[in-house]
Amino acid sequence: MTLISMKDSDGREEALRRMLLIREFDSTAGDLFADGDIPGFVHLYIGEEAVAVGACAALDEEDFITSTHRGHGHCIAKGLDPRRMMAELLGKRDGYCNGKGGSMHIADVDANMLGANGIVGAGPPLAAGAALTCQYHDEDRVALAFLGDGAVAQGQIHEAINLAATWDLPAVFLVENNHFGEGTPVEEQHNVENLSETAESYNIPGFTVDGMDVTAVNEAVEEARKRAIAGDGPTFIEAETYRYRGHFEGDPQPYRTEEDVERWQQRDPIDAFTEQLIDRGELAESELDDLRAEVEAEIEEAVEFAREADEPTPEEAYDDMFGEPVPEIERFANALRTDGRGGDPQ
Amino acid sequence: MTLISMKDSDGREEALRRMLLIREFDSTAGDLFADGDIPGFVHLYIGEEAVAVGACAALDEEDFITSTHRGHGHCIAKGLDPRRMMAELLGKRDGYCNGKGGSMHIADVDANMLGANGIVGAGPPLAAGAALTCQYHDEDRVALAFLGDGAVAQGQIHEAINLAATWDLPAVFLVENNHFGEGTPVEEQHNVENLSETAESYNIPGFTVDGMDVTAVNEAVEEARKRAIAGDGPTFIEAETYRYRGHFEGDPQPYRTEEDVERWQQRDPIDAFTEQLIDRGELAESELDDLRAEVEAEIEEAVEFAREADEPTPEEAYDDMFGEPVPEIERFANALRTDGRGGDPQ
Amino acid sequence: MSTQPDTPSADSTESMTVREAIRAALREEMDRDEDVFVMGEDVGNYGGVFEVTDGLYEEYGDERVRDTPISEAGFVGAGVGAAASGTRPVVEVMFSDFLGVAGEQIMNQMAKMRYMFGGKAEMPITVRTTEGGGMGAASQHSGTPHTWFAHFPGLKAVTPGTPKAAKGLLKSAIRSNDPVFFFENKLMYEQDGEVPTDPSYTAPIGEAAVEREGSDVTVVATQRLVGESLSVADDLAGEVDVEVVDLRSLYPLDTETLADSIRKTGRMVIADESPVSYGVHAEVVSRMVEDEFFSLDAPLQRVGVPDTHVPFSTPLEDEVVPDGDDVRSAIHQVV
Amino acid sequence: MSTQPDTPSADSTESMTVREAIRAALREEMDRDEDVFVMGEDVGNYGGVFEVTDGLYEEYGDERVRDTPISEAGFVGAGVGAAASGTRPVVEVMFSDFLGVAGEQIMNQMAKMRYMFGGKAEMPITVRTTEGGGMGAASQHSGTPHTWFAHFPGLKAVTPGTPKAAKGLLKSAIRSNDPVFFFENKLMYEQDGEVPTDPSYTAPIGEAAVEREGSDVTVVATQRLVGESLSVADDLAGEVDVEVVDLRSLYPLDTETLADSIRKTGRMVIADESPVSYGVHAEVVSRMVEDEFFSLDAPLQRVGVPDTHVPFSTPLEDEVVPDGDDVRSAIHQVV
Ligand SMILES: Cc1ncc(C[n+]2csc(CCOP(=O)(O)OP(=O)(O)O)c2C)c(N)n1
Ligand SMILES: Cc1ncc(C[n+]2csc(CCOP(=O)(O)OP(=O)(O)O)c2C)c(N)n1
Ligand SMILES: [Mg+2]
Ligand SMILES: [Mg+2]
Repeated sequence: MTLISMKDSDGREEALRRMLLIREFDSTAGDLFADGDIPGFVHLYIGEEAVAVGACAALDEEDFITSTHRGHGHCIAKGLDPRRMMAELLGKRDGYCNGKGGSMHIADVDANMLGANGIVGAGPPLAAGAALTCQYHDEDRVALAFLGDGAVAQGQIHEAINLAATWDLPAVFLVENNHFGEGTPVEEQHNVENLSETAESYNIPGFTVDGMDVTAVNEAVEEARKRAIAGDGPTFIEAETYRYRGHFEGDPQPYRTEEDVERWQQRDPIDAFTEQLIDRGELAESELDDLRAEVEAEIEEAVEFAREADEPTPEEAYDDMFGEPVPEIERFANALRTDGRGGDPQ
Repeated sequence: MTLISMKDSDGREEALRRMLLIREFDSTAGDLFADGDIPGFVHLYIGEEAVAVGACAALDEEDFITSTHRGHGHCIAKGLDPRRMMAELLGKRDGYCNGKGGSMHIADVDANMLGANGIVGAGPPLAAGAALTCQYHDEDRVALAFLGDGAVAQGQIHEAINLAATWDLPAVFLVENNHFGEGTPVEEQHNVENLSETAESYNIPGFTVDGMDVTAVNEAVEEARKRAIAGDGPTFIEAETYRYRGHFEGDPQPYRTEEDVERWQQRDPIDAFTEQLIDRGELAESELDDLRAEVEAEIEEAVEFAREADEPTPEEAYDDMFGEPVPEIERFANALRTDGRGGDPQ
Repeated sequence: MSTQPDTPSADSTESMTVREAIRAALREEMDRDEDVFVMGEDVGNYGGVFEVTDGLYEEYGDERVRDTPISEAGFVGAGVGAAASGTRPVVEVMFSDFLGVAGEQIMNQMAKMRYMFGGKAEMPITVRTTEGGGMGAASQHSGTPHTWFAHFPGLKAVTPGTPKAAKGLLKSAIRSNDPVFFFENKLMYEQDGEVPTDPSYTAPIGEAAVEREGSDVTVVATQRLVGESLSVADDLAGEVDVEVVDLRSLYPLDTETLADSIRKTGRMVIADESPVSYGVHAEVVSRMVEDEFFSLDAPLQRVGVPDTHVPFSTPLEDEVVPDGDDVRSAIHQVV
Repeated sequence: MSTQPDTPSADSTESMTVREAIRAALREEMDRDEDVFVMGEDVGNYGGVFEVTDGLYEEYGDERVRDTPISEAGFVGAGVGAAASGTRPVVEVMFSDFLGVAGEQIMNQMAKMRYMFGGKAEMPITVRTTEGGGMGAASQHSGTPHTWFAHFPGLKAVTPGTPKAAKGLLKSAIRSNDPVFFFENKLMYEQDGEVPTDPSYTAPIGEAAVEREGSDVTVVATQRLVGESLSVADDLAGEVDVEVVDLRSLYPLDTETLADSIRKTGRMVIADESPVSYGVHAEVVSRMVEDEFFSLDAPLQRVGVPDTHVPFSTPLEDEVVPDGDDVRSAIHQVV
């Protein structure tokens, strides 16, 4: 039923594998960005892996998620293919969005992943809408919105949560409190101790969980999902975590010190979970090495796939604007074909 | 210091007078609307007088308020002149907005009344801004935003309160819970028992007070104002009240019964306060009659003033768009002057 | 284009108001497809402040005719999420002036999702909203911002000028897998006309309709100004032979029908209630300049709101809200 | 109009980038008037994501260079309230794509307050924001929505095409008692040029600037396309004599300077990065048709984004974001 059953050891190993996969994917993406292979903005999820994996593990394949600008972790946790994700980062036609989206817009509607999102706070209304579809169709499905601590200041999330609470929508709002919105600390963006206090405005359950603990996140989301399916409405969960990298790649990070980061790294979610599994005798050191090697190979292959994939051709820029195409765009596209409008930029 | 000191009997009488004035103003406005003398939408404040008067009494003349679509009560409570208000309702040049605003936009920036507002939830950000001016100028002034229970669902108010709480702005957010947003009961718009629970999202004081009791409202706002001036930030107050009339004049009110209204009318804020004053021996029946007569005369005079005032001329439509006028509008205005653009509509 | 009949040929008709035509479209589409539902403020029990959805709540229940909290960003956004996940919402935003509340969800989600996702999301959402002055409702309840939605990539926008167009376009909008903004002029609700009763009748998005043929000047009008222009054309009959085109669809825009008309008349007046500068009119002018430069016999004339807001007081409002007199003056300028 | 010098005559200049020019304007205006303050996301300690406000926080402190929560409706709205109550805020919205979040406060409060109040409110607010593609930032961070703000009544909108214009217009915007949107093209921050150093130098809002005289064709350009057009003009020198006008101010629009130019050249290309349909271009076309119909020797040409969003992948983005090549093709169409 759930994507990953963390009640059994196979499931726990799969959760660990996905966390490793996210970290490997994102450190590779960081390298590719540094090498100039990825244009635009890249926001890495490193340090926060337990949140995406713990949450998505508790979901069903048929459940929806909405993501954020920092979306790679959510994609991998939801089961998207790293090859097509990497191809998207490189702007290739085989990427999830045929190269039109890039890092901030990876989506796979077929997998009920309704998109990374470049707009802070835009996911919760979309998730409320997907939850409305579930309720309307009377299906046992839920929609989970990931959002950042900074996003909690957005009016859209207030409207979405109020709607979901009033209509008892099967939704889960999961705040990834990584303690910063870009360069501004969470304390300068909010006046509360715990962001989960936000739940009180809507009279819905609100919890703060350790976002470095994949099991804790998993249990909280599992509970929330049950509640949603039962018709008891949404839950608001805050997961306390930390991002190790800058807000985006290239961020000079004037707002914190190396030591701040190191302090959190001591509670690294992957190390902690690995240790647990080893301690419990579920994982041997050698298995861990195998897992790491497997994950590295998978990401290497993803990079290869992405590098070898074709770039879209200029004409494709005119596709996908509408389901029923409009003459305006046809005309622009024709102008390209007849007189080479555009061509190489100077 | 405060507009009306409700600590002494003169102040209490003045508070009563303003409540009576609001009721008389608004029932007269209702009649004028029914007679076809007022175009557009008119939202009456009848039943809610204790909120505006209790709140504004606690403010200083220099304090700012922002109001709502249901703004007549706030205007009178803040000390605006009923004559110029009535002239505005009738679209006359001597109205507060020279006839450009009408009922939903009465404003008097000189009196620090930053406008009625046709947009639900738009006042709180404006009030946060006015409070920012007070803080920036290091003045002992506050800004109070009136908002409806329906408005609490708007994202803007969340952003504004979060901002005010985070920056310790000298602001007060006062919700007039009259139990409906148009035809939708408050329970279908929110999931909480008391709207004052909203305060918890921002870690600011939140209170629910009896909005039919002018003293209770006054005390709560007085407290909030002190807090604001002391640099301790905003307060969120919910005043429970009821509107006796339809949402707007002409509302068929399919959403409630006569009896619902009558139940609340038994706790009428004016009757209750009058009784108190009489019981305490502060007001004789004869004084009350005088007060009523005075108020009636004042509103009669306001109507007369408004009726006799001039209508604006068509050319005035082109004024007031900008502080530094633009050629575009000059050109349209000239076209009117030269070839009579517009003229009488058919 | 207008020379083709709407689909299917609309033989059996009934006289109804714009309000009734819209309600009929909603009813027919809700009957046709269970995934179609309506939501907005007071659209249910109350029946809508302009009474458009009156009776639907009783017929279809509170799941399919949903009252929302006063949260345009929330429920328009939820509409976007619902559309992307398998339903077909028709969202009512009471006044177009409130669309700013939902600005973000419209700009960055509704309009962009299909494209950003490489074509892999459907966006079958319709936004119905009201526009226009003339009711003394003052600046915050009288705007005509439709040009914004015609301009912003990824959205379709229609502005019916007759009851028939209202019904046909709304049905097309609901059936479309693209986001369509359906703009209702508030003063038109009581306007009546013949409307096809066949539930399969629709009016294609992207086609203008020639409502009256003429040879001296083309008046391209939208919404209420279609009717006003037809009256002016009748008044001027004998003196000036006026062709009146209901633009109907702002985006896509039916350049072909307009070009056909101006090739015949050489002169054009564009009458639309948006503020003139950067308004709908300018796009029509530009298309004519681009495609029919050598057919133009005179400068094209624009009739709209003179770059002001809509003031409250009646003499002021009458001044800025365009009407038949303004169309007549503009015609006299070009013929 | 362009034939008058900017005030005062700008004798002493210094070479600086657009980024530096904007920062200099902010600094000068904060020095001049204590009521001027800056607010926005990460404009303080961080110095702004595009480093425009770098150093100001250290110089002016956290009261005058304020970091805000991620609440565009809240802090733009607070800016409106602050402006109406006696301060002079300069609000940064990081990307113009985020303006939708604050849509309501812009449409119904900022733009309308003065008029609704019968002229009794001042609205001295400036909104600085960034526009444009070319960075691989994809659809939600690459838009050019400035036409919306040029169209909506009650707002002024400027789009500087040079460092000098950037400094001069921003200073005028801050001094103005009207709301002014100041649109910064992201690719221009590093572009440099001579900028007057006299703190009393301003560039009037509502005046275009002829950046290069020519007699065969007028290119009216905005933002980054001013520089691109100047290069094209240089390339074509000898073959086609191109006049290049930096439009600078979208609203009010300097019809007179454009009319003067087209009277001379008879031909015009309008190059602006908005989506073409209903974009800025159309208004320029309309004004020329209205005022200079008999001066037009050829259809005016529009260069802009082809009604799409800005896609992520470089070959796609290059295709839709207009550049000098597109200007050149358009010139060849008309001469
Ligand atoms: C509406 C909006 N405002 C501002 C931004 C710019 N921005 C992008 S990410 C970000 C910080 C978000 O912080 P948070 O929600 O905590 O997410 P995190 O980056 O920490 O994961 C900001 C301000 C945006 N993308 N959208
Ligand atoms: C943003 C917005 N949405 C909808 C409306 C239409 N409208 C006007 S008043 C109102 C109800 C407001 O309810 P509440 O805030 O409780 O105030 P009340 O009318 O009860 O005083 C609505 C929905 C509006 N004016 N603005
Ligand atoms: Mg964060
Ligand atoms: Mg209410």
